[in-house]
Amino acid sequence: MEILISIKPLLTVLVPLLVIPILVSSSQKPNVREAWIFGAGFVMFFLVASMVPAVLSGSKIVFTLFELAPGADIAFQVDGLGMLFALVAGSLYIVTSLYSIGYMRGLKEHGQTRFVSFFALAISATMGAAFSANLLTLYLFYEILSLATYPLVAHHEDAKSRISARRYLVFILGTSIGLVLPAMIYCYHVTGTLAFSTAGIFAGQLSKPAATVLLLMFVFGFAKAGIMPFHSWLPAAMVAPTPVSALLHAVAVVKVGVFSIVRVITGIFGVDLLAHFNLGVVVMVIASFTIIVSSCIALSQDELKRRLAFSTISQLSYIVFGVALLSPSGQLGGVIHILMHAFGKITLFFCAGAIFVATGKKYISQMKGLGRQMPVTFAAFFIGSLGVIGLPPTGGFYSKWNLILGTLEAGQTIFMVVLLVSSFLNAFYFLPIVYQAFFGKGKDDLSGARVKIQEANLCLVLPLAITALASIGLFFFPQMFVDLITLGLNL
Amino acid sequence: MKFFGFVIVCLTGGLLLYGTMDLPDWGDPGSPASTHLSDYYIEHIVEETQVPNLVTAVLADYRGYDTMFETAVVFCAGLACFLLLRDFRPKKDRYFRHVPTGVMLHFKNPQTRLIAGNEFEHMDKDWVPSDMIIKTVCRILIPFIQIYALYVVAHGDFSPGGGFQGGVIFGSSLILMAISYNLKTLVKRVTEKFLSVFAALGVLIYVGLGVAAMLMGGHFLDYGMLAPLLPSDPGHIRALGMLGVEIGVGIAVMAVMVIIYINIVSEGRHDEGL
Amino acid sequence: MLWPIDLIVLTFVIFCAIAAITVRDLLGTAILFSAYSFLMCLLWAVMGAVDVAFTEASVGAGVSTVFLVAAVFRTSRRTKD
Amino acid sequence: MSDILPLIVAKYNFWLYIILMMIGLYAMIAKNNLMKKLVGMNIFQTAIILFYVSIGYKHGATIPIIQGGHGGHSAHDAVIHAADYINPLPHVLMLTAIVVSVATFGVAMALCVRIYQRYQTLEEDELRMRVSERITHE
Amino acid sequence: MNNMPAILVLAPLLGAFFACLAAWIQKQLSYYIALAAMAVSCFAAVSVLTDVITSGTMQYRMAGWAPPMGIELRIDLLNAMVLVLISAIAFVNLVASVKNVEQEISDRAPSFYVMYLLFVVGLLGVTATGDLFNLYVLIEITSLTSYTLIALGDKDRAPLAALNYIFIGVIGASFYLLGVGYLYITTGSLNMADVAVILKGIQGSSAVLTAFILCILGVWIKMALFPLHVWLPNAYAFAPVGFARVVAPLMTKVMVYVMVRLMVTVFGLEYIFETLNLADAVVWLAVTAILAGAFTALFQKDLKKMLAYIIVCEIGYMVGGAWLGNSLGMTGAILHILNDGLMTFALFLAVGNIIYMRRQTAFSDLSGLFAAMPWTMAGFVLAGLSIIGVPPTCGFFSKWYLVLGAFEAGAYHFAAALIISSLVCAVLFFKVFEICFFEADSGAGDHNPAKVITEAPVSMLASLGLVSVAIIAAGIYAGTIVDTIILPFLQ
Repeated sequence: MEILISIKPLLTVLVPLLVIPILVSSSQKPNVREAWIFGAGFVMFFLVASMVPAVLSGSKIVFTLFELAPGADIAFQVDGLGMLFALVAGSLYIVTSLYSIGYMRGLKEHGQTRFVSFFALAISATMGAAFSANLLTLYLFYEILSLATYPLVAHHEDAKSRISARRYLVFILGTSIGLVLPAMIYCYHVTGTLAFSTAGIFAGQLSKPAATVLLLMFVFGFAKAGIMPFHSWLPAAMVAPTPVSALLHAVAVVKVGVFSIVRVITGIFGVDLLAHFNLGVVVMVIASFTIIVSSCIALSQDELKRRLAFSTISQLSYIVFGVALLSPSGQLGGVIHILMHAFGKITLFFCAGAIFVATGKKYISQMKGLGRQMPVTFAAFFIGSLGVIGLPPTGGFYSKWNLILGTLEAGQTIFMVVLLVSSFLNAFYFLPIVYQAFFGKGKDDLSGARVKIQEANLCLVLPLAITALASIGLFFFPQMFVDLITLGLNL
Repeated sequence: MKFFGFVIVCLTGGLLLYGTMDLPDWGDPGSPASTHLSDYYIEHIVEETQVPNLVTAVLADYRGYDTMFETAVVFCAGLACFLLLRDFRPKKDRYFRHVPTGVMLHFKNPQTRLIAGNEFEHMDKDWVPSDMIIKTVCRILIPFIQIYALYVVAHGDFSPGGGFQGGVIFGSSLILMAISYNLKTLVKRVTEKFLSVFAALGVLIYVGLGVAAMLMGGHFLDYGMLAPLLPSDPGHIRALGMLGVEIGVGIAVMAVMVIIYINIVSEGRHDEGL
Repeated sequence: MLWPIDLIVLTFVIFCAIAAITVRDLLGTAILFSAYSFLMCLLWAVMGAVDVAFTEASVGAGVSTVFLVAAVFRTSRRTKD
Repeated sequence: MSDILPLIVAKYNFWLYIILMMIGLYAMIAKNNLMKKLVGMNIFQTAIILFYVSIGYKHGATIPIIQGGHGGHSAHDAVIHAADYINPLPHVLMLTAIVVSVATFGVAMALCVRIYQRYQTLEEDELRMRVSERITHE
Repeated sequence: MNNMPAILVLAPLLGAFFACLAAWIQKQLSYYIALAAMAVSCFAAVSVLTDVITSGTMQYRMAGWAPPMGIELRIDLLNAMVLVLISAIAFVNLVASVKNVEQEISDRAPSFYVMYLLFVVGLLGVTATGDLFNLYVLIEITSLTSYTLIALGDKDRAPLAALNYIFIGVIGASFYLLGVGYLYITTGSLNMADVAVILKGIQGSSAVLTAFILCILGVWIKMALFPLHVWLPNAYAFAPVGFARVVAPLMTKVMVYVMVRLMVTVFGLEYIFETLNLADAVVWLAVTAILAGAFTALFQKDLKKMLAYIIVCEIGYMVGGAWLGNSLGMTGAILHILNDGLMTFALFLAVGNIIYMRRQTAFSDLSGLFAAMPWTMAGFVLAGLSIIGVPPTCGFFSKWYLVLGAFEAGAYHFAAALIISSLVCAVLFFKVFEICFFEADSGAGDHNPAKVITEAPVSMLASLGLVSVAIIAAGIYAGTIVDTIILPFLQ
């Protein structure tokens, strides 16, 4: 494998960071400010995209920033896995920015400069996490991300957001400091390195109990992944403005959590070690539990965003589940679900926000017949739902297909049942919304008069249309991403 | 608290007792403390510095750096008393005595002024007619005490004593003045500005001598380097340096002792005291 | 032999020390403390530490006592313990 | 018995300094009156000085002022024996320590006066009571 | 001959006396003299540090006498680092605190500066000296000045706190002095290097053990290690801000330095960890200190008090790290001297700014601070995160070494205490952040909803900004600091 040294990964992280002072200084001129956001977004995306050919050709881009101790430095590395994640985050950042402008201006929110600044900080940290070369760097950006999202969650500055923000922080910071940090330092203590390697870093230095404890500390410690019982921050954080929810759930926060778990399983422990100790099953059990339980909870939620939140929790566990299968197809399916779910779920959140901005409605029971009023939005919602359920013609089908294939490959037939059951549950909690929206009769419809089309403004509709189309597009052209994952995981 | 204190005290005492087990016997001439550095000092000091009082030599030369900080500590104490207690507000109650008649006047309003010329005398609240014998004896004694203090400072190289002791004695002579007469007499003669300037000046003399040595190309406080500045026998230069330093210490200590006394006894008002 | 004198003075010193912290009159404490310092200074003179003894005589028995008396004058003289 | 006496003679100075130190320390910790504590503090410090001075003492030696050294020059002729003079170093250290202790004493005294101005008492328990009263009044 | 080591200590000393004299001419003059003196000292410290790094340990003979006859200043990598820390913090604080001093003790400001300089002289001297008794004298200077300056704070309670501090401080210093006496009687020398050489031959002696215990106990009392900490919270909380800002970060750190110096240079690690069996007990003590400090801080209702207890907790870190008995732990402890100095300084700078604007620091007075003083709060947040141990702030990296050291020594209870205290600190700080963020300022009044920014003066903000940058820089360059300063020192 060829190693290239390049400053590009660092630049990718720095671009959104450096734009923050400009954002703050131009807080009086919203248009200028937003122009800068897009500028930064595009520059960042092109930086990421410019590295794709190199990564696809099998080389690895590395850059070491500072050395803390041998084997534990602040360093960047771009491999297939990181590239996949960076592409997702980079592209969705632009879309989300567009959306958030529409949303925030539409609702005349306060503190918009603060909002966009921390948004930029969050995306910077996400990029950093994607390009981390070792666990220490990953942890660093993980923590920055936690703190950068805190003001976003607390944006409304009222009692409700205070409680949510507190819960968010207790779970995220508590687990990362209380579980990940000691686990990470212990790893370093045992092996003297934290750099990711597909073979794992423990060369037979761990006993099975120690490995189990460490693995569990990591899996639960990266609470952003929403593995039960450390999931309850996610529904609570729904008080945040919708673009934040989109960011939290689809782009940055939860995906960084899952990404971290994937990194730990594939890069720190290594597939062979886990297979040797048969620890994949442990993780799979935990993940399956989360999948089923949270799907059931989602069924009972009336608030649209909360339903989406619980859906996210279960979908995240798919990814963990897939990686823990330890079989090539399973891992491929799990990791590519990061991408597929991101596009599907962000579409759903965009729709929820658009509905809220246009009509002020938050509850599913209020949405009967709304589809005729907002056809584009609900069409996108339908596509997004398909993507999350895993039905063609959306990308979600591809990941679910591979996951099921993976269970068979690994010989874990019983877990295939879990996947199927949860898919049914998914369908149960999404499709009725769409059905009711188009065919149900709301209070306003009793008169039978023909409803006028009342979409939200263009800034809101455009992004959700784009992501919905992208979701379909991914069904037809997943090959590049598959290549990235294959390279990244050495499948 | 008493019991708690007792336990701690016993523990400490026990620890110290345990420590004494291995100590060399008291007065043992062969103990490490009496041989290692001590021998060097005793055998070489006169040769190196020409000061027969070993304590002064070590104090002002070999460990002059310590002594400089010791003086700084004294200065600190004086400044601390000033900072903590000094109170510039005028006192509400004032007492005056009409000298010819001996009648006491009590003023409660700070604004009132007395214009009756020199016949009135500002008095302390707890004023008692002063004792002629004490006043006279002290008046005679004080100059002698002061001369003795100067002697102690100047003769520190040869006999017990030195800047610190001399300074304290000089300071006590001033305090004696305050006690035998009253505080105002002292404050009139030795003003606050005088004292604070002297306190700082004393330490400055010390540090200044050291810095001068440094400027002459030596180490800090290396009096030997001052030879070109002072018209003296080069062998004797260290003794002279020490004398200079001792004078500085004496000045500072004298001033600080008076400052502390004045501030404590008058609660920082500088008006009346013992 | 030096140690019998030494021992006697030491006993006095201890006596003064205990008295100084137990007397209920603070002025008494000041004077006892002065006596303590003076005895201490004797002890040191006996042991050959003339400079230290000199200092203790002027500081401990002299100025410190004056400070203590001055402070007692400005505060209260009686105490409960 | 014949063994114990030399031991006592050899060590009693150290033991007595320990007793003095314990008295001082006890006064500092357990006494209620701030002035008493200050006196205890001074006793504690003088005890330490006593310890140092005892270190310096040497049987058969005299005070650390060189005999015949008056004027400095004659000393060159006579040979100086280290065993004839007491170790000057502890004395030097203790001069410094005394000065430090009197400085601390002065500052502590000033603080006592200041506390008395504010609370009209120097008894610790009463002080504690008045401080907490003040807090509850707020 | 290089006079820099002497100048470093002498500049503030001379400055103090000149400032005292100058105050009779013009009051303002003394401040400028103090500033100039500190600038010179700071410059000298930096120059000494660079010299020591390039050409090794520096020795400066006071009065030209060779050690052990005379006193020497012996500056190696460790104290060079601490010297730079002290002089830099003292200098920056002088710049930052002018306004505070004017506000709090306007009538005797010149005397305050004189005392301040003497305090710094004491700290610098303690750090630079190579003589055991000289150390005592200098400790007394710092103590005496700090008693006085603390008593100048809160009119009602500061004198009491200061008097308490005097009693305990005198006990501490006297214990140290006694310890030196025992060392002197057994070795006959006072020079650290000389004593160390002689001690090698008489390690079994009970007198040496007593000396060691007494010295360490004395230093512990001075640094406020847990059961001996009772004086600290009140003293630091009631001190005037201009002084609290410098005593809180420096005093305890310098005492930790003294402890490390005694352990490494005088008694030797071999003696402590191989001959004595105290290390385990001390680490347990440190664990108690950490937990007690952290949990007591939880119950405080005043920001300054809370910070004071956090200091108690941080002292536990350093003592524990130093007593782990391996080079990693020692590295962590030494690194934490630097880092904790910076963090505490930044916190107190922010507190000073708050006090300058609001006069009070009870939690109920902190509402609406984020809106009113955004820059100050930014600095405060950063420092708080550093205390919690979030990368890339410097607090994380010292914690990293400490936990590693704990693992290596098998002291899992110490690692657990570190992690728990991090969590508790997170709770503490986010409690404060929440109050400052969510609760509107009651003083602003309801009829004036527009948020008015009432920031502290520029000099204060600039200082805080500088220190914030230093916190990040110390974090990023932690590896460099360890490689160039701490590891060579420990060898």
